[in-house]
Amino acid sequence: MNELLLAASGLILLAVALGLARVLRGPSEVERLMALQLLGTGGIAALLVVAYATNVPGVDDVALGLALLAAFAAIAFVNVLEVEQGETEA
Amino acid sequence: MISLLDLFSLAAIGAGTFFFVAGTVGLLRFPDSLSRLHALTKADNLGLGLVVLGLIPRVEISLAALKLILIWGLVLTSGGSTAQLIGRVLRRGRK
Amino acid sequence: MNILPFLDILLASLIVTVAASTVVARDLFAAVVSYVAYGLLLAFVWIRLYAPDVALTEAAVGSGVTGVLLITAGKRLAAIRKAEPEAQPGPALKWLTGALAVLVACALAAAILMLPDVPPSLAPEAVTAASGPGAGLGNPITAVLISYRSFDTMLEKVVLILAVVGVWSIGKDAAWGNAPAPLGRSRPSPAMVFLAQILAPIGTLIGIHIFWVGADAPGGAFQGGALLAAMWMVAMMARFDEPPRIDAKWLRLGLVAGPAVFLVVGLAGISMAGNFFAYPPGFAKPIIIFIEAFMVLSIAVALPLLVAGPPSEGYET
Amino acid sequence: MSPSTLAGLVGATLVGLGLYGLVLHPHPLRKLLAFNVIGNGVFLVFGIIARRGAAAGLSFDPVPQAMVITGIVVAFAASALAVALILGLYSEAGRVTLDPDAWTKPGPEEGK
Amino acid sequence: MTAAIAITTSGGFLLVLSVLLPVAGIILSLVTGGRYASSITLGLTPFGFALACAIAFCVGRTGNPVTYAIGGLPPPLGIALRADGASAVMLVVTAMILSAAALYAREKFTTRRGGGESRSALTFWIMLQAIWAALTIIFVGGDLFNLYVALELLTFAAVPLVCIDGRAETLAAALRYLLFALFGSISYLLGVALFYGAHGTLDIQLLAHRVEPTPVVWTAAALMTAGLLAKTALFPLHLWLPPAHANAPAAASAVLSGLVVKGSFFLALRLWFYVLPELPTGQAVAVLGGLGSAAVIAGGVLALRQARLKLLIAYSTVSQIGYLFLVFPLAAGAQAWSTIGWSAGLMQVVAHAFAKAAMFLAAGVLAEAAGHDQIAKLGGAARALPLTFLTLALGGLSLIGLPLSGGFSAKWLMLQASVASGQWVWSIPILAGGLLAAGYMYRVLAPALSDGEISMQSPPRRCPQAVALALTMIALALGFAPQAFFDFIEIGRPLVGAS
Repeated sequence: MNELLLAASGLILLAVALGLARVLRGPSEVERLMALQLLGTGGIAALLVVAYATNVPGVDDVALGLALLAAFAAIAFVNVLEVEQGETEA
Repeated sequence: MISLLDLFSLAAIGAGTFFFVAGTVGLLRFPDSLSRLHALTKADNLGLGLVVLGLIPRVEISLAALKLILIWGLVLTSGGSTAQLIGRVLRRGRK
Repeated sequence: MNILPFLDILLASLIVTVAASTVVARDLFAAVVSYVAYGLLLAFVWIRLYAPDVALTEAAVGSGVTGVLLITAGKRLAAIRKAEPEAQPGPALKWLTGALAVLVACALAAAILMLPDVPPSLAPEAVTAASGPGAGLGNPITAVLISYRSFDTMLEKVVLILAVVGVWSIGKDAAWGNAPAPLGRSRPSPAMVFLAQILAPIGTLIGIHIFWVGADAPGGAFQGGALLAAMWMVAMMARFDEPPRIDAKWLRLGLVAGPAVFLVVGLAGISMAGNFFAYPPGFAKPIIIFIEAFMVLSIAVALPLLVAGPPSEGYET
Repeated sequence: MSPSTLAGLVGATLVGLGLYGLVLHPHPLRKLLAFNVIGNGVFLVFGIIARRGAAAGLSFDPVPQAMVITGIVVAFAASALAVALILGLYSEAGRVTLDPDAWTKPGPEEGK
Repeated sequence: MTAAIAITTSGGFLLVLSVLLPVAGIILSLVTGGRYASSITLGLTPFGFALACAIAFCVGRTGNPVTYAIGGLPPPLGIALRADGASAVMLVVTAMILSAAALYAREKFTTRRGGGESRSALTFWIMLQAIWAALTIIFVGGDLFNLYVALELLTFAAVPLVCIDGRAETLAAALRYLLFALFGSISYLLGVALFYGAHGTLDIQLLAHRVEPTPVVWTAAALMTAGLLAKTALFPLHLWLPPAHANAPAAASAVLSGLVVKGSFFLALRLWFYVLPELPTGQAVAVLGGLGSAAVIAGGVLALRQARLKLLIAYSTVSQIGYLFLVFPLAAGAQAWSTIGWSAGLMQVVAHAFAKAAMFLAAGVLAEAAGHDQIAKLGGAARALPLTFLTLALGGLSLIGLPLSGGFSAKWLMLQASVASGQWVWSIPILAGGLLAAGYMYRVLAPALSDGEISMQSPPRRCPQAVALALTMIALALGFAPQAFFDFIEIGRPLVGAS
């Protein structure tokens, strides 16, 4: 059972990490940030699965913090892009 | 010995994994930014949702289950909103 | 079959790949984004090292707030990089530096592999002392931070104050006293306002929760304070709130609250418990939580100010 | 290979990678990123030392972990100060080169 | 019980107070605003000086180090503070030079009556107190990680001082300084990690009992030393120093050049003479001595080529720092000559601190009065500013190592140690450095004493000149230091009298 969970977590991690190729390929900054967002979500999923498979205590709070920060980061990144757009409009 | 509940967990987590893989493939292979964004949001929301769903039977305390759902809720809300925001940026960038 | 080692190897190779792309990426912005991804993966590694407290700190401070800081700067600087061709180092220097880096990495790896087979550890002492009369905490890391190595922690708060004053000092004379430039655009989009409205209150609750459980479970003042800082930044990006004027009295008081309370309690220790920075037996836990509450405040104030930058000339409150 | 040894080797590799970037990159923000890569490598070394010190019912030695938490906050403060300096330099001079010759050469008072 | 070596001694609480005093000053200054920051700093300096003297008195009276276990929690779990003879001397020197810098800067970084808080004033006074706090911990800290935090504190205090005037050039200098310093701290921290991993403690005394000559310990020591060298600006890691020190305001330059670089050097001394004294360190100290010799020569040659007075003085710091590192081969081991080497090293630290601070303050007076510090355009300046040039000349006397100055004592003792230990080779850089110093001092003084006519933009102020002259007088007076002084700095040094 645990082995299967770990395998799933590894697969998720591998998948979202391959998505990071978009960070280097771009072409635009939006794409780079999308890959980062996918990593954030996938990371949380993989983390939860690993934690439950290996019984590390207190991981739910860590994942909660990560989810909050993923949202925070997403806002901040879009904000960075929007500020720039706003400036070019003006 | 694998119980029915375990089977449910595995199925849900497996499906979640599939969505993450699909999301990555979409992000890498789709031709334009908007369709990539589309693939990404689906993967985010469904993938994590299914994983959380699969884990809920495995926690003993209901508070932990609540936290899991809260995690999903947070990601869902932020994912949805940021997708809209990114979409806006993309559309404006195209003009 | 055991899958865990493969997972670890996967994680290790991912980290090294992402770090390498931070260092060698041609595009400045890509390098910055790689760095943030690197921080996220590191949080994962910390869980694998049975360090949830560190994972939370790394996620909040190392990846979250630092990520915002660097991405904002990277975005602003990416524009000029194209305008200004940089002198690239010659191949000889590259080879030499590469050789030096490999040498250092190998020496370090060898040293790590040669660490004693029976590792020394302060865990037994820490566990005994953490549950003892001096601290009475279930989380030994919090006990180390606020009790045994309280001196480090207090000084580190002073470092944060200095960093804030240092960042302010880079502004113009004429701008002194003003607020830093706003974090968001003048008319934030409805989606962002909506998200911030939901996120900020929930995040604040989670931050306080993580601080509160920190005495006995993973979490504590650093992590809780960093989450609160992130939420304040969210509110400022959605323009619910503006960066404060840097000469505001409440702001100054909030900044110094953590170290000031720490210092006063530390001094009081000599009359209450016979030693500077000692806590009277029996009251240690409430006193520690009291100090931590002010530290949360100081961290939550200091981190957003560090990201907001020096006071701005063009902006009047 | 035990997970902690693996993490230690990763830490060593990160230090090497960061050192390479810190010395070679002319752009200060890239230098700062490289410094942070080194920093995290060092924290990982603390991490494996903490993990190796598992004893007395704990899965880790709390002392090095507490040091990492202090270190992460200090590293952030350093990054913030560096970013403020880089952006200040950019707004003052319109460029961010660190080469001291670039600053002294065109100075009108210096040249005479 | 391991606690036996780190119990609190009488007078130990003074150590905590001497750290907390400037920390309280920082907090008060920030809360009350820049208008009061200068009064707070100037008001606290006498107390700080008194505390430093009291600590020195306690050390001297008992002949043993003063220690304090913070929170009553002894190492390895707790943190101990420990002041020995060398720390006490450094504390007193720090208090004196910081007081002088504060007096000097009182008029420059002031806030107009009724005016609001000003950027430069708040920054200067807070950072000055922060340097004081950081150096105090560095001199009395007994725990390697605590010392890391102190090193960071020092960096965060010193960097904003460099760019206080806000020109692009100074921002670039500050940024370079910051990056070098951060590299130094992280390298030091890596060494700390390895020490903990190998021996399970970071307390200097406990560690000294536990260290063995293993590859891990050598790697750790190498990493920490490399980091500290970058922070001390030892050749070839000196590139950041001249622009940073030459661009800061004069009072800040004096503190940076006189004291701040000594902080990281002091930690290098702690590492090699307090943590690792039992180990065979022959080759390592020879490498450090070699780098020091190269610094003496390279710094001196570069100083000869500078067009600006402050840059010349900054390069002279690079050269004089080189001398400090000769102490590693000359004071190693427990021979009779290593005591002479140790005395020489400490004397060089103290004498250079006073002389260099005085010279930077004097250069500041000159730059303010003349509006520039181009050496070629200083013709006749000595007649316009006699006190200032007297300060520069007497400071130079100590740098060159001419008799009856602190610098002479230091260099004479170094020569004695190199002869007594049979390490003749070190006497070459000692003598060559003196000649180079004579050369660059001549370059400054000769045009100033010539017949030219320099136009003064503003009349020189009296108080700053007097402060600078007083510092240089102390540097000279050190040449008369009695044997008791040299006995005092031996207090608490491991291996003393072991042979």
